Amino acid sequence: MSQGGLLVVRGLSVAFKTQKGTVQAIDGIDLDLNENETLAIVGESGCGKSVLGHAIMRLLDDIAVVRGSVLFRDKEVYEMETTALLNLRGGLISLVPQSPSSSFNPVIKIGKQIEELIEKAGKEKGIGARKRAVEYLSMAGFSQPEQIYESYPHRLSGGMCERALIAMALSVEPELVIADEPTKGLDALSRKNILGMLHKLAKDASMIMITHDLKAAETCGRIAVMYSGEIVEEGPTGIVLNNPRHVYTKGLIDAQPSRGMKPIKGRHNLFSHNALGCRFKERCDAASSECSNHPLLNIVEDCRKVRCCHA
Amino acid sequence: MKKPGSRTAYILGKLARYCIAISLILTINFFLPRMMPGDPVINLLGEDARNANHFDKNVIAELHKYYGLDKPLHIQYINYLFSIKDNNLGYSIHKKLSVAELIGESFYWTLALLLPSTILGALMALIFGSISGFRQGQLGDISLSIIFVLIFTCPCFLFAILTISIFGFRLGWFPLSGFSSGPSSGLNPLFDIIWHLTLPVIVLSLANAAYIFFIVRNMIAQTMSEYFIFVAKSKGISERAIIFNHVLRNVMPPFISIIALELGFMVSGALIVEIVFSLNGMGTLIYDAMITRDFPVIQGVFLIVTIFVLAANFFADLLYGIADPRIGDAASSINM
Amino acid sequence: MLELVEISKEFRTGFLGKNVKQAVLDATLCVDRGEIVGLIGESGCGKSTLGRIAVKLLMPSSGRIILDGVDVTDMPEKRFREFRRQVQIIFQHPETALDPQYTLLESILESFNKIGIPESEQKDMLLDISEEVNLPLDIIDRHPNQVSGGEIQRAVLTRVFAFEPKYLILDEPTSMLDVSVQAHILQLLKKKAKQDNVGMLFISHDLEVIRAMCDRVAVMKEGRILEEGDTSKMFLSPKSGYMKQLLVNSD
Amino acid sequence: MQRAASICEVLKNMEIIERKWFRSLNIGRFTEQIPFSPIKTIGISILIALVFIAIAAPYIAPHDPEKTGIPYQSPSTDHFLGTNDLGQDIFSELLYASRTSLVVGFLAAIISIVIGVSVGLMAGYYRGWVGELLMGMTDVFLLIPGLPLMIILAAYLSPSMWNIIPVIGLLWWCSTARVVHSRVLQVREMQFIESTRALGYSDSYILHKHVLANTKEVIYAKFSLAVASAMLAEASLSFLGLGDPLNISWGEMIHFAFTRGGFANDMWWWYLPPGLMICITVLAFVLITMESRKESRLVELI
Repeated sequence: MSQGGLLVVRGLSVAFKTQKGTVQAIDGIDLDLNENETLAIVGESGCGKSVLGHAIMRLLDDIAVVRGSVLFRDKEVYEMETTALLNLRGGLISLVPQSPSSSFNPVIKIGKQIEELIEKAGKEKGIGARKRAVEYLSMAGFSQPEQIYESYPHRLSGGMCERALIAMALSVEPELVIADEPTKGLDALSRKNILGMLHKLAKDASMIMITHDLKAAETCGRIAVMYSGEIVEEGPTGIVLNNPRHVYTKGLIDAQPSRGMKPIKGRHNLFSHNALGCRFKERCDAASSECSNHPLLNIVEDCRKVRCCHA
Repeated sequence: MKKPGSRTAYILGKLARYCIAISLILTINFFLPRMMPGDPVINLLGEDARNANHFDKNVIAELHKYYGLDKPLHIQYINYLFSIKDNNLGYSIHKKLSVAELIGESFYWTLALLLPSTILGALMALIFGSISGFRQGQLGDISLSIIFVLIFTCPCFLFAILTISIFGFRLGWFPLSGFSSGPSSGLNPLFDIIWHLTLPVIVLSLANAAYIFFIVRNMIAQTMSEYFIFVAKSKGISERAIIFNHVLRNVMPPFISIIALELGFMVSGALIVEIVFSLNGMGTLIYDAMITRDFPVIQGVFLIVTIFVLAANFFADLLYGIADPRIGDAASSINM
Repeated sequence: MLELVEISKEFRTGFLGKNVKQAVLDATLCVDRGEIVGLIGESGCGKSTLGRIAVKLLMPSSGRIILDGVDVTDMPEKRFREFRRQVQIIFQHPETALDPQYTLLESILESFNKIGIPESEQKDMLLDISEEVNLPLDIIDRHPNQVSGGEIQRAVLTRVFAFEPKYLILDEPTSMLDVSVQAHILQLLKKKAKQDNVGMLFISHDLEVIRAMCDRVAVMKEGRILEEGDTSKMFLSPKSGYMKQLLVNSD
Repeated sequence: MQRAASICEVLKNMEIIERKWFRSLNIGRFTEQIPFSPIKTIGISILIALVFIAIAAPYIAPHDPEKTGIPYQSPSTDHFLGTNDLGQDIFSELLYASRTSLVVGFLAAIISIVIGVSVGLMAGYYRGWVGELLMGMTDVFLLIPGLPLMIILAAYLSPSMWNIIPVIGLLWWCSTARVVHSRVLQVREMQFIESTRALGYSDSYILHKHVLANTKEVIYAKFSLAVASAMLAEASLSFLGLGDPLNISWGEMIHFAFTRGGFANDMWWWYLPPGLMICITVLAFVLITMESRKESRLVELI
């Protein structure tokens, strides 16, 4: 059965076995992404948002136990042959990795690393690949792309590495970009530049932006809020942020400095991922006896889903 | 953009260290016979001098004069430096030959042992270390690690003695000693030498591979856990390409300099292996000299060996400076 | 009043200090008790260097540090130690903020011992402060790598509050934390400033945090302080072009 | 209501604190660290056994190792490992030799560690020209091949254990200094060093309590490896005939076996047991380090 979407995730769960016991990093995620759609996945550290991004590309270690299905263009990612998988990664799906300064191999020139990806994806060869790499570097806002092409990663600042990474990820014209915390650790000035540039370069592709920054999430069309390995609220960004239905989403919005820095009570820990019932109930003021049943991600309005029995 | 540092500064800094090291060695070599307990003449000429002269005071005084020991120390030092420059390392009364000649003969034999063992040892360490590093925790890694730990714990000379007694004595596959069976045996001389060198080279290269094996294994494992390897995976690059283009490329520069640093150990090992296998290299030379207290020879060998090791290290540093782009840049970034 | 008067700082690196890097140039700034002063600028503008100079972790190349009317700039370290209690600093990265060898409790006790609080009173003091900073006591015997960043920053606050500092330098204390945790800690700091009359220098690149926290703001670029003024004024009608640019970009 | 609940919780937690309180003030913390892995336990057991043999040698040894008798005997019930060229009992000699080998190994390692750690700490903590100078010196020493230098020093000095120990110790510190230095540089970058200084603690306190504490794992591991290396170096020197003739070590036993016909006559019971003892001892020290040096840190260690 064809669902039509670019990416269809059904019941995706990832568990890590640690010495202290199993941690359910993500649990039963359902996600749909259409072509040319941008989706922000928002959540705080430890909610499993990065794991989700890696799980979509089948990039998790052997210690992770993955269940569920990821369909990319109706093909099951977890049943692919090695060659098909290698074509998928860095061909159809590109990852903009998390920490810019340690993402490049320190002994290889930036340009060569971009070229490596372009040649691997079969877009161009030789001189053509070089041209393309330089072209994308200049599109990423470098005024002297040739110079960046020839430099080694340690000579670039964090923000410059981030831009080079984005240029690299998009140089193969992927159908889906997964940007993992593209604004982490950047100051206000660069943040806006980076986001603008990312959207500009990815205008022909779909994008999943994983972030903890609601400001960055605002630039995406749709938003999914994650808590303890689950999606707790999903919908069009404007509507969700203006009228949040889940208590946690509300809390996140109100905790922003511009909205009065109201803290959410209690604290989150990794092992509440395994808790029974609503995982947020300990921290929720509206919690009642109903909340000891695990709530489902219900559709509340058109194209909006909330995982809360009070919503 | 951070400023690129200068590679020349790096090389000059290194060069300064080598100059200091060489002058240190020369100084040690100069002062030891003069400062150590005992008559400096004896220390300079070896115990044979004492026997030959029967403690004749006049002769000793003459020798003092002949060797310039009555002059002030700094003049002696300058004379000493000039004599080194002229390739004059002293005279062995015991062997009735100049030390430079003695060393000149044996140096090539030591090289004949050292070079193949270094290359072989480095290759073994690189190959097995990589296998072990990539498959960390798996059966292959564990068995390789156990084998190399055992070799590591075994002193070089014992390892040599054991191989000789098993493969030479009991099985008789290889000759017991020497570099060749002599011209009369009718064997092809090159083949003969190779046949004689097989055991010593295997012993030496294994012993040294054991040192480097663990370093390589862990460099590989560490590089594999770096974030940029994960990024490379996310780019969809095949495992083979990741190993060769990313991991090994990062491991090579430190590997080169480790090989060079290990050369000091290699030389020590070679000296000992030579003694056990009775090969006429510098090891046997120094061993014989030690037994007969032939100090000039000991000193000469020490000087030559050290300079050889220093030269090799300098070469490796140059290579490293070319291979690793980060060289020289470290100092220019300030932590704000 | 903690005054930094015409502070300059240059770093010399390379052979014989050939490469000179001017980190701070003629920066003048003062923090009064009970007020929170913000210091904004992009990364590498020298704001962290200025913060470190204020607690004399770095010596300024020129300029004076005046603490409640006493010039402490050239005061020898031994005599300065009594002033150390009065000015404290909190850093950005929680993961290295505490010694990984010791538990949170041990690190906190280290500061108690420094002040010379007798052992019999340490427990009460710990209970007091940990309630104030909302540090959960059940994690206090863990090592820093076993707790979250927010919890470490709370432990750091406990450590620092024990000194009853008059001035506090905050070097991006929450930029590595999640929003909800950040909100907790910022509220806490704000309350502390007003309640105990602590003067704070809040260094950050996040305009919103500065806007929400500070009474006064200074903008720094390439080692110079470009502009300084009341928060509301600065955010509504900035004079310097740089501040305008920052404001436009932050929306 | 909420106030009461919080007090309740505080009381519950008091107990935990009280317990930890004791621990933090006692040295008990040391023992509660990571339990020993099996590999480490094997290493430590071997070591304890060896130390026991060394101490109790006079009581276990069946013969006086100095007493001469019929030379070149094969192993028998009276002489487990036969006799040497002077008719001395090899088994007893083997037991006594453990003393020399262990003492030389330990003392030389202590010397090298003390020098190496001080140089490394100093160079790492006081950067600038002090550090440059110290590390430059270390690099210079690291370049000089160890064994030839040891040979030449030992050749001039009279062959005595007390000369060999400082010679080995003085030549082994450079790699320790290197490792400690790089670790200290790492620790220095961490912010808690600065915050401790901001609390008003002096440099010497920070060096001792924080920098050293964060370097100790590396130092332990390096010490263990240094003992192993020192023993191997001693064995090599002794094998070359530079050992102490009054205090026979394992290396020296092999030397005598090699020079006095043990090897030529294929008397494996003469040269093999001391060799095995060296292997086992070195192995014990290597096994001890196996765990405490974490995987990522191995690179710097060997």
